[in-house]
Amino acid sequence: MKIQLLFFGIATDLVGENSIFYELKSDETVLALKKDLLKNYSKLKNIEDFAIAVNEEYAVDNLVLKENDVVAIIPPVSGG
Amino acid sequence: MKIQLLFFGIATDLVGENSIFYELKSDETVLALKKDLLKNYSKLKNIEDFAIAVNEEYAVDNLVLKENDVVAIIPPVSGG
Amino acid sequence: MKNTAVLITSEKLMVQDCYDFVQDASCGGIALFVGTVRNSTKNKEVTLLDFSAYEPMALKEMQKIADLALTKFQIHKIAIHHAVGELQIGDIPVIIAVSSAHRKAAFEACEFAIDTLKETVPIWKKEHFEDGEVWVNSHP
Amino acid sequence: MKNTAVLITSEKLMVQDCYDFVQDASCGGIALFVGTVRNSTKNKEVTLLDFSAYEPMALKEMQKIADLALTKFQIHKIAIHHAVGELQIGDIPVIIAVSSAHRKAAFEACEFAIDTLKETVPIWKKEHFEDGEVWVNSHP
Repeated sequence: MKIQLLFFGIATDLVGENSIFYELKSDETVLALKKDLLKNYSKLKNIEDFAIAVNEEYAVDNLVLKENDVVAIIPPVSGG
Repeated sequence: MKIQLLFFGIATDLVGENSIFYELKSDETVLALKKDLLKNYSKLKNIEDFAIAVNEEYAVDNLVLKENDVVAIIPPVSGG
Repeated sequence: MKNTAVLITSEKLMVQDCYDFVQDASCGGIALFVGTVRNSTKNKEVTLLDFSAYEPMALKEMQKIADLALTKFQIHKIAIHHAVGELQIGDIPVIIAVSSAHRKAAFEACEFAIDTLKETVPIWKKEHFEDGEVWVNSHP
Repeated sequence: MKNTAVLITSEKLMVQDCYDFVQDASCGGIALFVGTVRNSTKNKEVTLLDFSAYEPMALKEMQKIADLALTKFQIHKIAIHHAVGELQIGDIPVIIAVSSAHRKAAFEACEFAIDTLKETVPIWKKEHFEDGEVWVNSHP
């Protein structure tokens, strides 16, 4: 299935993309996606840590992703 | 000896004065003055409580007053 | 350079004036408290407030608060402005502004300053109602 | 009547706008926090900051903070404004304003809001120095 990946902050710089479509097995969890991303974009290991948002909400590791989900890579925030 | 008395807030209304000169025995303390004032201006009993400032500083009860001291009657403050 | 500004005035208080005084390139944040005249007290409608001060002593006490805040907290600058005279609903009797490198100290100093001002600074307010007036805090 | 105002903008933030939104005749006080861009971080001179946001999600998270503050504290209104884009030293990345009948709640809600914003709202700043740039908080 296809999802959309959004990169922000340092993740944009490391991956070199703002937004890409990404092919994923059905019923993958957020945790599985994280591991997958760290394999495919090994530079993401340079970030202290990152969270995942699905459709504009923070997602827990065991959330199951669906076709067309908009998944954002959220490096440590530093607003304010 | 002579001191100057200043009245503020509700004390002005109760005593009907802003400022008066007041005759006092030498070596009177702030506490003695307070008792004296409550006798001479019995309406001051209508105030919750009042503090005394001598020469623009809060004074403790056992401070001894001096000729020409400027003594202020400070009802409970309510600024802010 | 002076790190404190205390003022008692019968002019309108301006948040921007306090902000401009404390703002500094070394600071990451500014905490402000702005007092505003409420339209009611103890469920009674207030029409206006009249503030009076023992001005020279009030300025000294405000200066003590500012100096103590600088000593107690890691702050850069503090401004304490208080209005006197007649204030309408929504008008500003008091503004406190504090700048610091890190925000926690600014919040603490700002709250300390307003709490202490309300306890020690010789300023009094008379609340006016449709049917009379009362000196706040003065009656048992 | 809406009791919350959240905004992300590339325009200059105005303290007066936040003040005007929260000010109300029923309120005795307004607590504000104004973030300002510092000229140094870890003893290194900062030349400018560049803020970027995941805007739709950031607005949702800011709205959650505002709604939660209204639930947790006895406050009347809250405004949370955040700037994006390039900011110079002294510019304002964030303003939080809270009004309430009694000041304690306004202080608590204001501090809660800025603390939470810094933890949850997807906004990032890149610090620019003479000799390079760094994404704040991102590196181990």
